[in-house]
Amino acid sequence: MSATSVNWALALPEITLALSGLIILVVGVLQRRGEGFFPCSMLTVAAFVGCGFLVALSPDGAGYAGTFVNDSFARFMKILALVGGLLATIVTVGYRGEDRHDPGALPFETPILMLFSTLGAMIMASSANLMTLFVGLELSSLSIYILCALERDRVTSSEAGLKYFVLGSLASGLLLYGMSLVYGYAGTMEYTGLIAAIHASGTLPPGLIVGIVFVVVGLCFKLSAVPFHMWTPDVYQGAPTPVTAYMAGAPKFAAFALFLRVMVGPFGAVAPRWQILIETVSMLSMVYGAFAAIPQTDIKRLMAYSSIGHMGYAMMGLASASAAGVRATLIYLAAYLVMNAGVFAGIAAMRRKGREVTAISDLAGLSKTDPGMAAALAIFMFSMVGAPPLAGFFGKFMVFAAAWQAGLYVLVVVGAVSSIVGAYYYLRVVKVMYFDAPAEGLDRPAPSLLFVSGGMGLATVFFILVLGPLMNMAQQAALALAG
Amino acid sequence: MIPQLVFYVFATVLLVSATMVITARNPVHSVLFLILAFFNAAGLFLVAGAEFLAMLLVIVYVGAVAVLFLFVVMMLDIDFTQMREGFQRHAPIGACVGGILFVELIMALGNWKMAPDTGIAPLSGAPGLTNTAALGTLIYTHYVLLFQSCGLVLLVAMIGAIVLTLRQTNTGRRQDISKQHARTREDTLVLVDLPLGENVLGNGGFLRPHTSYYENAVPGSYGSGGQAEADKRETGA
Amino acid sequence: MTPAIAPIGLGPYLIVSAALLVLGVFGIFLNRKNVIIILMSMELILLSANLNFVAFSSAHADLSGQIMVLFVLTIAAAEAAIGLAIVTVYFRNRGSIQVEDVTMMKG
Amino acid sequence: MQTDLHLFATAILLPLAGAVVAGLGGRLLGDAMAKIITIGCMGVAALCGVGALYGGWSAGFAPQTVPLADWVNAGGFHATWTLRFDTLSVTMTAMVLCVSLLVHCYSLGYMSHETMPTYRFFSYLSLFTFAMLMLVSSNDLIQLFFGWEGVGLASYLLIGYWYDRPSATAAAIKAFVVNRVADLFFLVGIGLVYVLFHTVQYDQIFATVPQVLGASYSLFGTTFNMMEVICFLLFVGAMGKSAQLFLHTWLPDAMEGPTPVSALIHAATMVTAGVFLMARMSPLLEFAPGTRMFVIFIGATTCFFAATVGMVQPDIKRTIAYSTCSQLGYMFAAVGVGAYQASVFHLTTHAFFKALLFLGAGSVIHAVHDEQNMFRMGGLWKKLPLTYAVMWIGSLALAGVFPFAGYWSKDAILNALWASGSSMSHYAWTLGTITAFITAFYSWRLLFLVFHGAPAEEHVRDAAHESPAVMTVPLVLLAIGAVVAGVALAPYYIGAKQDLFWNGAIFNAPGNSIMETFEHVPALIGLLPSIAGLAGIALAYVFYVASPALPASMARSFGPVYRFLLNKWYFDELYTVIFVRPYAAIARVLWKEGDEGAVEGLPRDLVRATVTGASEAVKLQTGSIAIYAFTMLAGLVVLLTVALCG
Repeated sequence: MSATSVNWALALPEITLALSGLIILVVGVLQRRGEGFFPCSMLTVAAFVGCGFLVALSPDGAGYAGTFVNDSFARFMKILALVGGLLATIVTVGYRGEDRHDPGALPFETPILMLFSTLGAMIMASSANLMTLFVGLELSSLSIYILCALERDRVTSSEAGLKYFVLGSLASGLLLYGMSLVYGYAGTMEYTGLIAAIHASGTLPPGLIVGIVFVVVGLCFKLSAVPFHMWTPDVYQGAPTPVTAYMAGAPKFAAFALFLRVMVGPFGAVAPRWQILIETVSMLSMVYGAFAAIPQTDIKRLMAYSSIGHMGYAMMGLASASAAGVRATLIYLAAYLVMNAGVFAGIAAMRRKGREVTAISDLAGLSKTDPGMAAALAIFMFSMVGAPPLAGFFGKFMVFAAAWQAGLYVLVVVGAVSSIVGAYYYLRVVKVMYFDAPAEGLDRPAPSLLFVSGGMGLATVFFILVLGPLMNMAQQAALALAG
Repeated sequence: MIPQLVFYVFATVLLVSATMVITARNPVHSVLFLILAFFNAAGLFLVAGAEFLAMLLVIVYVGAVAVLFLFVVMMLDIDFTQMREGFQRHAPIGACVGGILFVELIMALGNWKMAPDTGIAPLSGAPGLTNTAALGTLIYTHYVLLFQSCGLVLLVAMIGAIVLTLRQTNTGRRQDISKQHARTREDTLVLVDLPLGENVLGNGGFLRPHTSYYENAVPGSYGSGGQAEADKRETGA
Repeated sequence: MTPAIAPIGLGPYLIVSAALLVLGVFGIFLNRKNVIIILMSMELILLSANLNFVAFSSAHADLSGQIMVLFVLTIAAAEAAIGLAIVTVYFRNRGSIQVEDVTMMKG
Repeated sequence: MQTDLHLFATAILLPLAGAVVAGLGGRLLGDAMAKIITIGCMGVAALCGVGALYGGWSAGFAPQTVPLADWVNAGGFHATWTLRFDTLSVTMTAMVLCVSLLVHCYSLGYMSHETMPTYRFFSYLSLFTFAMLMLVSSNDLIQLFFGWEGVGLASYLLIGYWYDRPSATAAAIKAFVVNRVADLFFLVGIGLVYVLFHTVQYDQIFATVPQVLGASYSLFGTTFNMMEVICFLLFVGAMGKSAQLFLHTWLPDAMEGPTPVSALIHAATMVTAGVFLMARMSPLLEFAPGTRMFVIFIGATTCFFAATVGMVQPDIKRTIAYSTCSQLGYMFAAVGVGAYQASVFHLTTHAFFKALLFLGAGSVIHAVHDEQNMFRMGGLWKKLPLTYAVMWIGSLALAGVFPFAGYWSKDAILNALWASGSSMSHYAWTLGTITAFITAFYSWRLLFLVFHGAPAEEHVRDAAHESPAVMTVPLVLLAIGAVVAGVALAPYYIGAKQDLFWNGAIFNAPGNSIMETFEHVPALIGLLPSIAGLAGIALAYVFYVASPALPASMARSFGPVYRFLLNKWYFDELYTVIFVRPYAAIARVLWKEGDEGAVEGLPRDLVRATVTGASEAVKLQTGSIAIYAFTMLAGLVVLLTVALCG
């Protein structure tokens, strides 16, 4: 252990973010009650932006005695997570409103918890060691458990927190158990050591297989992939809307970052053994996400099932276990980030006479009462269907192509069928907005929500313009991982 | 021989008390069995040579976590006689699945193989250091980043516990300096022309504000409008 | 350096921890009494993983397993605190912590 | 030469500009301004398109490309946005733009009674045109697919334009869903092309064809010729867009949109995309004889099927819609025998007279205040003399009467079918000739029912009035086209100058000499379609003018046949039996056969069954933590078992 193996500059973005979190916490505590929210949110936004620059400038390399690595893959994922956190924070500002004396309003800790959760996600993205993975994962998840239960006077919010907590800690328990078995086999938790150990042995002993399966299960839970998805609809529905927006974004990217890093890295040599698992899970997720969404009447629940389906598609790239697959997954996630943040900004704006409403039927006739928002939501829905030339199309196209190249024909066919089924319920939302008799108008959305949904709408439509550079970044990231 | 004996005693008690944790009727008993289980796990740690962790388990778990459980179980004031008995309806199926899991684990783990030597040196403290000292050295050098991250996890837990359970009540009487400065005579004083000695006695000799004095000075700070209601009733308005 | 667990061997440790894992899992989905039992079952699962780590750490003569246990203990404490806070909030809203009552949202 | 390319690019991009400006800025600009902008853009584009055509013609149609933008360049995948300039794309562009311009003008009059602002409508029309132009000018399959999907999207928007009508919404969704089903096959086809050729660019694909002829493709233990599989998949995609049999159910329902839209869909855009794709892929199709047999079969059968159904429809627009379906059948049959030139020729002439017929029908509907049932019309010819005249011209062209446009192209196709000499093509020839008879019959049935005889309701006739000039001028222009297009273009498309004209844009394999032999069929065979057409006209006269009571008694005495036709060969019901029943049995949903109105065909029934299945699936989501945890555990055990045993 030499002093040089701690490479402090490597984790500069994380350290900065953590320190800003602490400072923001102090700022929030010092404000008068009810007034801390706005400054804290703005500071958090600033911290996210600053950290984003630091990430973009951070050097490549491994450090902290093999627990931390920074490469283009980590950078890509960190940027995604930061953007997700940033957008969710802005949505929070719009959702909460300016009312200081509302006792049920979200407290000033909300953006701070999002900040820490994003920090956990960034640590996960940079993990070079199972320990780092676990600590980052827990930092991220524990913050989210709290965020879910944050509207503490609403029973559905606390139920959501409780469910997510119970099932989430079960999942991390299983993940931990799996990690212990992997450690027991290799005698080290560093990925480089794991790779060496797996290469050296050639065959897989059953104990290691059990370990890998447990790790896969724990990570699948975070992704809400079938059959570890059961919490998703309930938690999405119960949690405060900005928190749902956050949950559908950054933690998913982090979980994917882990998944890709662990499965393609240390366990990449034994891909044929786990490919079938991922393939099964991916297929189940796509099909279940498509079918179970159809009878939903609550838009947040609908989005929950939709996210289950989307994770299934994104996993297609992972299932192909190739550099092309990794790249496809990254593009898919980027497209998903954009659409998802936009949709949730729209949902957060659904208020009637100050009260939040979430039924799909509340959107009826939105094209008359608020044509801009209706157009934005319609764009997101079409993009989620995968209609070209919107963002969602490219993601789908890439993962399908990657899976096809890897010879996973069944997966491609199942994906195509379920995306047709999925088109039905997405278009139903469009139909409600455009063709149904107008319901009573919704309140005027907060400017920050308009900003997010409008910005993301433009990003969805003009995704094609940034596709080139994005592909290059994703390509580099994939090469950093799969070599 | 002695280590084996100690191991099996600890292991047996651990498993039995773990079973009791999930089957005991009274949650208080469950917590107590959990404490027993932790003690025995600490014993197993000792047998495996992890002295520091054994102590930590006793101090952190028995001393803090288990007592926290006990505290919450007591505080929530649950009527334990009303608790539903027995297991879920689908218990047999669940037991089957659990059984399969156990059998698979035993089959997979029974004959444990380790990776062939890959030339990676195991991480151990400097020779001569005690277990505690070796761990301490590593934490502050190799794993300093993770150690600090764990600190953040605890911070998050603290924020969470406070933000979820702390209820700020409005009973405290605080001075609002700016309000006092901003106040003018017209806000609080009503001048009434009254012939000498008339209609004053009914008010106890002087005219009172319609709400309490404090409510007038710092609106919304006295918890509820109850005081104002009482005043109204009193004055018959 | 001979590992401290040499006289006992790795096998018994692994079996004990597997049994603990299964007990914890049973505790989560078989009990219908109250949510706090579920939290305790979670502690059992974490304990089983810890036991594994300690045993392997000893067998490999590698301290990183013990460090991991240290972190896991820290995080488990934090998790317990958050879990109990959430249970408290839930109880305040609902007046009950019976497992079968936690079904406001479904479908 | 460079000027042509610039004109060409301008012609393709201007409609997009019009659509964007009118669509996004329509509210600010006001309705009138938006109309001026879209029509202005379209007019200039049409001029440029014709200019490009002229320039290309004078330069001998050397194939060229116009790179517009570099699009994706990462990894092994390189795609650019490039326009392809050859005979096929230029002629299609000019034709699409001209028809579209006329439809735009016509819409000014037709949509004048709308209470809502109509800038949205004009923007959609331009968008539709642009998508179609993207499709025809594409230089690779990906770009083609973009245009393909864009056309689908625009048609969805336009068919559902009157979104306050539930039937219009349903029709729009039906069109979209049926097209998606076909697109799935198409997409897989493109994927296979990429797998086989490692490129999606036309020139590179066509150049590689000889090297990959023997490639085979294994699926479920059976080996297929790769080329056949690809062509088959592409053809299924074309079937969806061009409403061929089995995927035709959306087309008649699409009549729910405003009439100018129908004209645009049926004449210039959308349905012709399938035929265009086949012509564009001729270098591939030439090496897939098995698929071509299938194409002939589908084309001929569609041709006959749609004509018989058209014979009994009471709705004026549906009658014409089925006639489109039928004419597309001719085009596909021609593709099947390798006479792509004849197919594209018929496409072009058809564009003129079908647009004419639709716009004429729109004029009638406009005049009688949105009445579409022909049996409630009658005796309108004095009130609408101009419409009457152009409808006659359109019908003559459709029936293939000498010397109108349809005569040249349809006869060429039928002769080619005869000359091809295989038993399948003779089957197609027989059906085609019968269809020629039926076509004439229903065309004059339409004319007689609408314009002659006693009006069902006197006041309807008396209230009718001729349309304004913005509507009649396009009609007259199209009528001129319907008269002269055939005779003027025949030498270039299929006649003596065809080799020079096409200049390699369409490929005929060395052994394929159909474009010469079709000229040399026996005289009687060549005359037969015309005779059949005249006979059809005569029969229509007997039925609907001479003795108007006859049809009703025929319908009574041939009741089953009549109902069979009226119900469109029970296709919707057939789909119910084939696809929905087994699904229903699995889902334990007893599907009750609704009344005739409730049976709306495959898509909706599938959806209904899916919804039922979905609500069953959601019942797993009980909300109970224990169940959730148990599911996770069960999943864990399953995965564990799979991994340990696998």
